[in-house]
Amino acid sequence: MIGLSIIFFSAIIILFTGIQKPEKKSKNLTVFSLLVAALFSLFENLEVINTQTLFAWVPSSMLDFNNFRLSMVALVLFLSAIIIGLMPSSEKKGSDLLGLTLFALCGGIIMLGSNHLVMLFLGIEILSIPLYVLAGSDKKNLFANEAAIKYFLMGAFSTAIFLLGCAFIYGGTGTLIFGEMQLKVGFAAHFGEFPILIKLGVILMSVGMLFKISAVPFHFWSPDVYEGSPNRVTSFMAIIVKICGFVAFAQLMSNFEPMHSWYIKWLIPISGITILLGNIAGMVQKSVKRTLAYSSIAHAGYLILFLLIPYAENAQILFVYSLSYGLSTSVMFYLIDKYSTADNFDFTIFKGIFNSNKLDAMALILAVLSLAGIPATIGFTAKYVLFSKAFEYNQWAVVIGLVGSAISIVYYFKPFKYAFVNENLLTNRESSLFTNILLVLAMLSIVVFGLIPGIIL
Amino acid sequence: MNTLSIILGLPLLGFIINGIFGSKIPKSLSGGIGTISVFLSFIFSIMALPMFIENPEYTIKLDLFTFLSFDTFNLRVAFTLDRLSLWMTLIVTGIGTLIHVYSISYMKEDEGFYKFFAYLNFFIFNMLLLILGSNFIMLFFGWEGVGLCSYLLIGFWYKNAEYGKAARKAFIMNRIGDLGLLLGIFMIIQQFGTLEFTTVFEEINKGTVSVNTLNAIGILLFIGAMGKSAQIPLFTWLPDAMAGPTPVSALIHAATMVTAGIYLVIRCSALYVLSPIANEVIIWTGLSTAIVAALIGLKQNDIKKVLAYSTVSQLGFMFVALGCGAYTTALFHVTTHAFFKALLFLGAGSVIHGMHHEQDIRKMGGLKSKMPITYYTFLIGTLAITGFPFLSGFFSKDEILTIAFNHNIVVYILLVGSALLTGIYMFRLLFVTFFGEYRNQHYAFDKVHESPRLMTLPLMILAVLSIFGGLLNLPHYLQHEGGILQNWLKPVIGLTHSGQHEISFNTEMILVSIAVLVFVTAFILTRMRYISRKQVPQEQTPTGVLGIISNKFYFDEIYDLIFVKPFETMSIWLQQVFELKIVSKISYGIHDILRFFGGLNKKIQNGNIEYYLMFMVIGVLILLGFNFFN
Amino acid sequence: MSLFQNLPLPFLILSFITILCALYVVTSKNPIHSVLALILTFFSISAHYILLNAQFLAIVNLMVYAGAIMVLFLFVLMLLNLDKSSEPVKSNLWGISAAICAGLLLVIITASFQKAGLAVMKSSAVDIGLVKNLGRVLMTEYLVPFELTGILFISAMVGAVLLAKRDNKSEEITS
Amino acid sequence: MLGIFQNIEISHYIYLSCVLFCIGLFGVLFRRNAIILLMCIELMLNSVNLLMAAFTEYMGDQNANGQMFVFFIMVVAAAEAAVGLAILVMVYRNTKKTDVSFLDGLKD
Repeated sequence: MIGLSIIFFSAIIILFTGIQKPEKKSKNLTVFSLLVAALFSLFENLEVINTQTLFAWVPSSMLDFNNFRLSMVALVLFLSAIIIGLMPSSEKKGSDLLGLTLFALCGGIIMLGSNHLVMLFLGIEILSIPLYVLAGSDKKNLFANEAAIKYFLMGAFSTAIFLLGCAFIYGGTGTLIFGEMQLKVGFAAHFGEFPILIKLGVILMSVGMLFKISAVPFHFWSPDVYEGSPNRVTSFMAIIVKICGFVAFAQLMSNFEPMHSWYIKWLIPISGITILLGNIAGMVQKSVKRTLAYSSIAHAGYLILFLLIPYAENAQILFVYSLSYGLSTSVMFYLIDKYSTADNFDFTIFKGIFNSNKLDAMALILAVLSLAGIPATIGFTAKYVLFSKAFEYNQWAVVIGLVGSAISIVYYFKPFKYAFVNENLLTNRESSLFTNILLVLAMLSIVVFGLIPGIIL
Repeated sequence: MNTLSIILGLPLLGFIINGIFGSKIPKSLSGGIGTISVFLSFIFSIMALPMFIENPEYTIKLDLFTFLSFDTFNLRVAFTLDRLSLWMTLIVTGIGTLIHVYSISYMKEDEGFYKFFAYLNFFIFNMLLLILGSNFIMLFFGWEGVGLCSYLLIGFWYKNAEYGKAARKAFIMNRIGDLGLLLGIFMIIQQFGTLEFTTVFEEINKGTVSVNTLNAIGILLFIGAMGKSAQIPLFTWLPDAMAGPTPVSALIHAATMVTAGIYLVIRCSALYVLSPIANEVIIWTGLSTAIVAALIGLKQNDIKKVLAYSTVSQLGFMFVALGCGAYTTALFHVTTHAFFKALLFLGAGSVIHGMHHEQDIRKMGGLKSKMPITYYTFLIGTLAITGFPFLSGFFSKDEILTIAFNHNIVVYILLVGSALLTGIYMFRLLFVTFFGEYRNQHYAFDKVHESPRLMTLPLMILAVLSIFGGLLNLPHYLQHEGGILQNWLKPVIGLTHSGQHEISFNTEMILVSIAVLVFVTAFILTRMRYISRKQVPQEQTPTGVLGIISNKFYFDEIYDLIFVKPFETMSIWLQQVFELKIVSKISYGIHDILRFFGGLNKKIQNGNIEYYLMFMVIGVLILLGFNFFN
Repeated sequence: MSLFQNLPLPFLILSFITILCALYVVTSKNPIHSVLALILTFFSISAHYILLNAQFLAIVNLMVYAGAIMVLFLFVLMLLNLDKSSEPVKSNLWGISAAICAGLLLVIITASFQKAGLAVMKSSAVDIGLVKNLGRVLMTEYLVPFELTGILFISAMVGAVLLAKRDNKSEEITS
Repeated sequence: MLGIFQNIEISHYIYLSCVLFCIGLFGVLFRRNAIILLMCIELMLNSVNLLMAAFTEYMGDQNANGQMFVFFIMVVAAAEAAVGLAILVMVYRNTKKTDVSFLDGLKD
């Protein structure tokens, strides 16, 4: 809650002080406020500071930041700080874009803390609407325009489907509050058959949420939109939207846990197809950004495996997985942004990176290894704990996950083909010290949590 | 702040500082940081000493965090400092400091100076990890880390392909041993469900585990020790490993790394006491190593190789003592050996430095006058190793011989023979190098110089230690309440061999006399040959038995024939037939199938939003239809 | 048809108008006509709200949707000067498949309800939809989302301005 | 309300809403003009609103949760429409077209 307030007020300040001015200065302020907010959320989580009296007016049926949610909030804020900190500030654009990013982040936090369908819906929209704008913020670029309109139309469409689901759930349970909903569903479970309204509602709401995390067959927007949007926005979409979306989805589904055996029957196929399609389609891509888009689709598939595990048991694993995915992906997008040119997103952009910039080369290697889930990186830790836990509930889903991981290595290791070529790479910019510190921080986290998983498990 | 974390952390800190900033700071600073971090570590270990003296059961524990946990099985990153590990820590950090000081001068001209110190510090850190870890997994980490560091340091001058090969050989030989260790650890997990030293040994002491299991575990662990401590058949890497800079040889291959195997066996003494077959295996392996290595040492002409084979042989001695259950004696010999072998290696380094990187003793001679300090310290080292009465080596070796005599007369006779050989090759080395005439045409005698103060100072300190090291554990005919070390280790090693007390004073005196006699014989024999007759080792390779010896018993060639060649043939076959014809066909086939599906996806992902919306609706329909028809 | 038995005529007529207008929205060639038809649809939906005792909602629906949003649509249509010629006609196959998809969705949802049937509870309260009650709920229970809509609006406002504003500098369009 | 309306069952409103929703969905699939697409989405949202209001009435929910939800849907729809139309105007400026199938530069 305090993180949300800090982000909202800093967004307002950045918006009004920096409008139409170059965003260089606002960027530092943004990263700073994100880190402060992350710290405060952490403190709130550890009960160093007590905010209960401050936010007593917020009914817990609306927004309830319990321990797990607070740690997710801190994680999301921290990842946003890395994403924004790593990306260069634009010379031309005003700082209103940063303000919008922070507003979107507010939406993400609301999603994480929501305890009410209205709140969840508002969170989704507050997250999405600024993102529609941000996707098209490069106004004179036709690809950005196309990305914006695709994202907007499909997003609005999925929202409509989600809302129909909400209406059915409201009709079926008579409430919009998560806890009460669970009671009603549990009550219905005693009579054997679940009301058709609830079943339809769950399916339709899932469609809306699966769209947000880009699971097959609602993934079509993501490769196109990821490719067309500016890099910073893509990075934000791939990480924050996916994490917030999935956590909100998991919290939503936890209300229907009595129907667990029913809904995993259709979620497992979705997860399997998502993993396979993401990885296989990723294999044939030429553009790095598109490959990462498919990689993030595959990761959505892995995420859905969390729903196999009862909600009470998967919180910690979900945190580790989000951390792993967020760190590695943000480093990858940073490198793509640094080395790609406006018309070249091929894997060849990494040609000779090892020769010209050792730090970036190390970051590339670590991020790729972590995404592929190679041991001694956090990616391995995350996948290991996820698969081993999910294996207790469904073996075949995990087997598909493993097959998918094996396929993914084909495209994750593509940069290596070029990285060690003895050739000097021309970068379009130098990284600042601050950026490099953030990068090293991310790299250290990838390695340390991979080598010593005991810290976070 | 826990003392233990400081002892462990300082070398790591040194490694990190040198590793990251080493290239940017001056050499003197990076050398200083490397040395001081180890030295402070040494000081802190000494400061811990009084508490250990006061209370025999005193231990310092450091429990950091859980590394991994499965149901009931926890792997903790935890360290314990007890009397045994403190003793080892003192040796490692103490000798380590001296070698660091020496290296500052020795490596002065090298461009990888900071890298060298970073590796050295990392090596010390790993060695401490090995010694201080409170469970097998921490020991294993240290074990592997030490192996890695030795690989890096042996191949330090990696531009020379031969050196690189030596480094690889060391690494591979060690890996073979590690496999045994790992299997042993797995067996321990399977048997005891934990890897904590204390718990495992308590279980063993309860006597619930069968002797066969203990024997199996003991032998597997010993295979690990064989790799690290260079015992037959895994010993050929150590002489080759002399490719590294000389301080590395002194640190790794004399004073610390090779003692890891000894440490492992001492640490597991509770297990070995109860496994007789494993003990026999250890004795005979150690014995054969002691003799074979000593024989090979006779015919080597490279100053460092002679010392290397001497190390292998001395390690054989230690294992004989371990096999007989005399853990204290083995540790005593480890200690004295660390002193005089470090001294000898550093002395050899000093000679090499003075001769401008000449290692062949046939091209030396008469260096006595030019390098007095090196000569005298080297002399002390030689006397110590050959068993000159009342120097450190005399006591420790004599103790081993006594124990062997008590155990089995055959073992004793063979060991005495080996001790005689030790005397011969060591005096040969001394005489050929420092006496006689100078024999190198390419490097003028006048240019030969004594090494700088930073190098001779460690030599002198080590010489003093080599002389008085014996005081650490005087035999009981000189000190009735038992040696210092023996009393020191009593709380750690419950069951110590009490062999010395079973034989009479007279027998013991006879044994001592035999030892002295051996020394005198070796001295006279060698002196007659190399000083009186002024013989110089031959240029051409000898034939017959001597040829076999000077060719190191063809160990390398036999390994080549038995292991390397068949594997090469097999791998060529695998590469050309299995890989190209079968595996790659299959994998390319799978790849092509996957690419085909990827291509199909391209048709769907055609960029047209209408199609996307349609597919989404179809997806919703399928989901709802699933619900409707179920 | 049993579905329509016992149904009051006003409801039937109202529903008929609603569906007809909605169909005209999606089939009309002229966007202006679509907008006008949509406004009519909203009016009829407002009438339904009154039947459902949601009087305040009916008014708000007219004001927000018919009054504000649809005017915005009309405004944009006129700004961009779009007429019927602007949209290429789709192939029949596409239309049929779209109809099949939408029809199937309708069939599946309604069929599920047919299969299950619904327990109906009739409301006895008549003042739920009055502004007094709604205001109380909005200012107590729904205070947080009510305030958070502020974030939504400010970001939508900034975003809309950002995108629709014409830049002074004439830049090249890149693709 | 009037007595004759007592005969209307909740299922009728569900059917009506579903029909409206599907008409909107059909429009989304069928039309290519982005503005019409947006209007169809508004129609879908309105059908949800109607359903929400109907549920509120038939459950006698004193807190009027459904009607509250309708308010927020309206709020969001307004914001969405504003942003969507802004995007459309931007795209139209660059391409002089509002046809969605025309934009297919981004693909595999």
